[in-house]
Amino acid sequence: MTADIRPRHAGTEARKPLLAVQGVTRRYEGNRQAVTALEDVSFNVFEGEFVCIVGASGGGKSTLLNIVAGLDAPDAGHTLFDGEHVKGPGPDRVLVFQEAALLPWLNVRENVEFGLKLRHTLLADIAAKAERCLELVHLQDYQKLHPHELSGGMRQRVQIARALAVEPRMLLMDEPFAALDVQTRERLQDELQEIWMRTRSTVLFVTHNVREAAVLSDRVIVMTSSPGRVKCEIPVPLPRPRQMDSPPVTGVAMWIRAELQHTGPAGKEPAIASPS
Amino acid sequence: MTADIRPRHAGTEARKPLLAVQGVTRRYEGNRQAVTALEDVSFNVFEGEFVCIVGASGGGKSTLLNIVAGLDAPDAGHTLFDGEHVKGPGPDRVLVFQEAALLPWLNVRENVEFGLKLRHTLLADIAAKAERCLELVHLQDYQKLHPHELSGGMRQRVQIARALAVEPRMLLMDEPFAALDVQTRERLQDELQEIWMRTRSTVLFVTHNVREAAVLSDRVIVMTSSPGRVKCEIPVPLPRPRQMDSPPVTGVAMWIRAELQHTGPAGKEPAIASPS
Amino acid sequence: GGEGAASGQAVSGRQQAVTLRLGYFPNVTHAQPLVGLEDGTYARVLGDGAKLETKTFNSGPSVIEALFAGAIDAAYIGPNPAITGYVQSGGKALRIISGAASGGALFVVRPGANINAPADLAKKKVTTPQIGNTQDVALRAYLAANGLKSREDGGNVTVLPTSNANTLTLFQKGDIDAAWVPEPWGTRLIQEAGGKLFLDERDLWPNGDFVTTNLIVSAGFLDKHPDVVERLLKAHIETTQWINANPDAAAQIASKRIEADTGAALSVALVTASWKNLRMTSDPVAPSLRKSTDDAFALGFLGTTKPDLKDIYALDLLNKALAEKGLPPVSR
Amino acid sequence: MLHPANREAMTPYQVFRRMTETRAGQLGVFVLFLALLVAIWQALYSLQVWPPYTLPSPGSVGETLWRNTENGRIPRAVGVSIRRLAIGYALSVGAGITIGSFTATSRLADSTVGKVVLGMQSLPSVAWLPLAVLWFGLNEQAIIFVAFMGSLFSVAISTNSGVKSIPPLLRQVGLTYGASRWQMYRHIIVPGMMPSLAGGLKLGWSFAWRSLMAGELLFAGLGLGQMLERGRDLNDMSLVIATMLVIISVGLVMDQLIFGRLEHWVLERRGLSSK
Amino acid sequence: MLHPANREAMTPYQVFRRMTETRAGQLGVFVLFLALLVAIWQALYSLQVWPPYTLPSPGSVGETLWRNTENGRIPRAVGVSIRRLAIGYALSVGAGITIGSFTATSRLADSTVGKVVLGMQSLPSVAWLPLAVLWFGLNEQAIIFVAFMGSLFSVAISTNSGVKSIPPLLRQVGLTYGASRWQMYRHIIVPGMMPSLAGGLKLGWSFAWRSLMAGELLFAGLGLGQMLERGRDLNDMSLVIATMLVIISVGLVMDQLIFGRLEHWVLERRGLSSK
Ligand SMILES: Nc1ncnc2c1ncn2[C@@H]1O[C@H](COP(=O)(O)OP(=O)(O)OP(=O)(O)O)[C@@H](O)[C@H]1O
Ligand SMILES: Nc1ncnc2c1ncn2[C@@H]1O[C@H](COP(=O)(O)OP(=O)(O)OP(=O)(O)O)[C@@H](O)[C@H]1O
Ligand SMILES: [Mg+2]
Ligand SMILES: [Mg+2]
Repeated sequence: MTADIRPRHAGTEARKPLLAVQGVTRRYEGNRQAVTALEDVSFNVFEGEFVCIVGASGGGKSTLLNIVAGLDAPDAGHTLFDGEHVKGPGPDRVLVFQEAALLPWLNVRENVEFGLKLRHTLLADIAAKAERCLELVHLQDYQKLHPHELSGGMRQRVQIARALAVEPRMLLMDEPFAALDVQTRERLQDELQEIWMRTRSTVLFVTHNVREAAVLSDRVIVMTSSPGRVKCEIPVPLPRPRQMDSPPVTGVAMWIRAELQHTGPAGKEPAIASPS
Repeated sequence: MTADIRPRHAGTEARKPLLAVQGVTRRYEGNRQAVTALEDVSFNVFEGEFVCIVGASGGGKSTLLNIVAGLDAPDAGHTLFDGEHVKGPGPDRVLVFQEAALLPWLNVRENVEFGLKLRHTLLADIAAKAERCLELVHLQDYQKLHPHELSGGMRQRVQIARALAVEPRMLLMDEPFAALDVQTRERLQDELQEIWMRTRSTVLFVTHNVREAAVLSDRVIVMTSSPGRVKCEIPVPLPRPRQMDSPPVTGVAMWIRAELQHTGPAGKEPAIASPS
Repeated sequence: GGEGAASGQAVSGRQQAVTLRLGYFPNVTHAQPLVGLEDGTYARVLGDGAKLETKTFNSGPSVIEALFAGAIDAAYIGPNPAITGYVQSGGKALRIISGAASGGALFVVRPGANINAPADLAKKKVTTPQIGNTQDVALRAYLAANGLKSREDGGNVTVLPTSNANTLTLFQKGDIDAAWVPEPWGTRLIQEAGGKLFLDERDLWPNGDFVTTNLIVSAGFLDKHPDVVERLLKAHIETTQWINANPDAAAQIASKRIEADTGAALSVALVTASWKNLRMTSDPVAPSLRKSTDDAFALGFLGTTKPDLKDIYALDLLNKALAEKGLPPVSR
Repeated sequence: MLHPANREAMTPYQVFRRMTETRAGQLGVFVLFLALLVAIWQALYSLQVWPPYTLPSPGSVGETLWRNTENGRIPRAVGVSIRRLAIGYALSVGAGITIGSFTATSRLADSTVGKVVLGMQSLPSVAWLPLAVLWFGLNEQAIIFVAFMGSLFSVAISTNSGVKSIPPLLRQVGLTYGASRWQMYRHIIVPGMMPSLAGGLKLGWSFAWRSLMAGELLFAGLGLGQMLERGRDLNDMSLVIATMLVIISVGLVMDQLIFGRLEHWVLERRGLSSK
Repeated sequence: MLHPANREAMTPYQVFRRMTETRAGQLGVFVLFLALLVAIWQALYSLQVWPPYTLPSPGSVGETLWRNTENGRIPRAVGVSIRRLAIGYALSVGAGITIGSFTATSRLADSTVGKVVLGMQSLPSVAWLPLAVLWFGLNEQAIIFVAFMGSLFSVAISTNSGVKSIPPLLRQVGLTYGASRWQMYRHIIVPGMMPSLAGGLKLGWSFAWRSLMAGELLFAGLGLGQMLERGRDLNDMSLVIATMLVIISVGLVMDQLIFGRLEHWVLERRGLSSK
């Protein structure tokens, strides 16, 4: 990977955003209990940007990604993708689910090829791409196993490979690396950045790891919970590649962490203050 | 929480271990592909100890916990719990699964009460304990929701509350905090330590977070993968409570991380060396 | 059959072959088709101008169903389904063109039930094959004539319409006291379950004659192909005569045919014994059909308006064929 | 429900689709659909595609329905049949669930009793008639026995496959909390197999119902099966079709009142869409 | 399989349990179980619990079986019935899956066609006989039609509930990769409903089989249904029981050859235990 110090997003304000989330509200009216998952959430993501979302558990992050993916619809507000109203899912936006959403009747390789097949990719291309993505996530030796025979982390890696294989215009990733060990995680972070820079795709990435957010993103959106709202946006204009333990990254991570304090619902602060 | 500087585990070598894993090997003979998940794994865990297991994804950690829990049987070797052969699951060892293993037909509260009910706890006690554990994981406002209405992190928190509620002799936890945001995670780490010290229970804890391992454990077992073996054990004789960012903890974390390097299968090193 | 007999009918070459689809039961009351089909009389007499196809059934109503649906053209059938078929189609669907058998219904009692006179039937359990069928109507009429009534009419005789097969089991078990059944069941109740003959239904009718089996044909087929129907009747008459002349040989053939049709044999002895209570005849015994219809209507089995059987018989062709053989005509 | 203003711009298809969003609307659409079916029937009748004695007119069937309802025959037959069904089916559900969960959890039971159950399931109901007569004689029990045998094995089989399709993870939850064999049944197996069992119970019900129709041929003892047979015996197609309509309606009502709700309830609390 | 040394220490129960660990052992246990059943039967016969004309001896049933097999009647009947079944059932599976997935994915279809399907499912097979004769005449098609109608609705219903029990997450995977409506069917709905459909197909098969037995009463045209009816008509309990045994065996063989495998295959690749 070569150093990339181009001011990629200079003048983003003037450009039209690729994704515009505008006043999105989502309430779940359960039989037993109503929950407001998102309330009046607005933000933009520009073409080629890498945006991270951080926030407390239950804060509506997954709901937000579902709405952007077109799998769920907001109760108020709307999302524009490339200037058009999002009315349903489309092949230009692919979601990596928080749960390892593999198709249980397909083996590892077939799961990775799934997206490519739906797009009527040429057979030879499918094989080559699947092969490459399996290698990326180090699963080339487990191609024939079925999902139930995989470890938790392996499942998540298959899902990541499946999404990377189709090289969508926008990649929506919901805590994709949460189940991975440090080494695998860091390797995949690097690979993701490399792919992102090469294909110029746009990424919206949910994570609980503030350092991961600092290393990967151009911008971090911090959300509060109950109801989920945008608390603030933190720009991360650091040159790439970034080092996990470098002082600027550590600094940004500490900033994100500070913003995250007190994002939970009122009156539910931990009994024991966490020492950070 | 008060400082605890008792030498809790002085002379552990002489004592009889609560859990003795001896030469455990586990092979999966799939129709398509055979996988050696564990090979000749041996270690001891003493009464009242907090032991962490770290290792690469797919390294057999979940398999190991399953075997200790009695849900799976080794192909060779055996496990002794309190001096007796483990032949099946028992109420003295409770497993927190890596996936959020909630019973979909029960709501949050009923899921938390599940273990207590099976133990014929008095009704009043069930209510009180469930209440307390729900508060611990900050879900007291979501008692009536069903699992499918929860976010990923909330599901995991329900599972943790369910396990804590029964106060088992040994708690087996498989990446319990992976889906949680920093704040919740740290709070639960503190709570877990507090409970552990109060109830004198024994904990075997799988994590990918080296800092978490350093902060929580008396001893860290580092595993290699393909096949899974014990690489080394790192003692963590630091006084408690420990601070996440204190130099000793950071030092231990760096040590664990260093041991973790090159634990993956040979020939599968990342193309891009991770910068840490 | 007349194996060597020459074909009596010349068939014109230009005429297209008509298919006659004939239905019957593989059962002792359908003696003519069993024997005549097996020994080839029907095929021979019908000649080249008409192709014969046969279908076997287990119950009268399904024969009528098939006739209504146009799946068969002619059939041997008991009187009651013939009546309901005629009535339900408003007189349009079918005609009775001949009789085939008379008699063959027995009232059998269980010895342990101590039934020696009609009055002993009080508080007893009696079965009939089917609600509203010939035997059911006959039993109820018989009870009425002897001052008894069935339970549903406020009397003290339990009448249980149930299938003949069940009747035999129940008789053996001693769960029922008497049964009014057609052949071969009457004989079987006597032979296999130790039943005692209480009444042969023939004793209730003038000359001991009441119709058991008719030959019917669909009205449309009769209109279009009277010639084929005429030849069918000739085959029928010829076979009837032969059976009456050679009962033992006929029983052998019938038993063989039943086995071929159903895959299970009815013993020759049973066929012979059953036929002792039957008479094979072309006479449809029209008065017995009318009386039976009236009884059924009185018992409420035939709807709310009195059925009109005016056109149910078409016996001209039969009488013509009988005349050709030098036999006396039958009346309607 | 619908704004008149919107209506104008919608195609009839869209109007109907919209209607199905509410319960009342669904009923409305269904009634319209039935009206359509009756209209087709009337057309077939008027065109004399089949002779009237094989396809009676809707009017004459309606008349038969009405007459037999008024004189109490249909209500009585329905009452008698449902009573028999309720008893036979309840027994078969109890016994079937017991057998099914037993065979699903013991390999020995599965390769002995389980195999016999599989074979028995293919026996038609009429095969039970001789046994019913033999064991019970001609009475209610005999008929109920036929309905019972008709659905017993199907309930057992669906229970068996319901138990087998419980995700192993859920069993493991029970095990790790130290559930006894009985507690596993009570707290994991039974609730865990519900979604799959709900469908099985529905099919089991129709096995029971159809077997009952066969069982009611044992002897003329009221009931819908007997009424159907009576129609066939008298070749009275109006009565046959009227009885069929009654049977279908009973089926639908049962489904709406019991099985539809059961299924909806099970699916809903699991977050499985019922759309 | 078993070490003789181990055997001594084991109770018979344990021996049998052990045996069920292999396919061959399962068969062995099953055969032993059947032998046990026959022994009980013989004992009942010898003790004269029921008179011999209602419960014939195993020997006489065996003799009937053997005689009818030797003279080719049973093989012919089985051949004829299975041929009819295969056609009728194949058609009903095709049509049923189409109707079922259609009603499961369109709310409009569900509240019209779906409701009618639910009602029709409760019609006994005999109700289809008049229609079969009317539409097809007295021939193979008519019988096949009865078998077809007997299982059509049950297949449609299990398909419907199979589709509805697909976890929403799996649908979402298809959607996010931009699957078209057809691709959703092909790649998500059909494979996703397999575990639940496997059970449904099995029950659908027994509906078809039982309806066939009823359909074969249309006219005496060979087949097992006719053979059973004949045995009843002749009160030949040996023939009745022999035919029942043949029907059960056909059911078992079908299950082992087709449905058992299907189910095992589906469950196994999903990691659902079949124990
Ligand atoms: N299907 C549903 N029905 C009802 N409520 C729901 C549903 N899905 C989510 N919710 C509620 O919406 C809120 C937000 O959930 P969401 O999954 O978006 O959170 P999240 O930010 O992704 O949390 P996590 O970090 O734990 O994954 C939660 O309170 C949850 O209870
Ligand atoms: N049921 C199974 N059938 C076949 N192989 C299995 C099965 N379960 C696990 N394995 C294999 O065993 C190995 C270890 O799996 P395990 O789940 O124990 O790993 P892990 O250390 O928990 O990984 P992770 O950190 O990703 O959760 C993997 O290679 C996996 O493919
Ligand atoms: Mg989430
Ligand atoms: Mg794991």
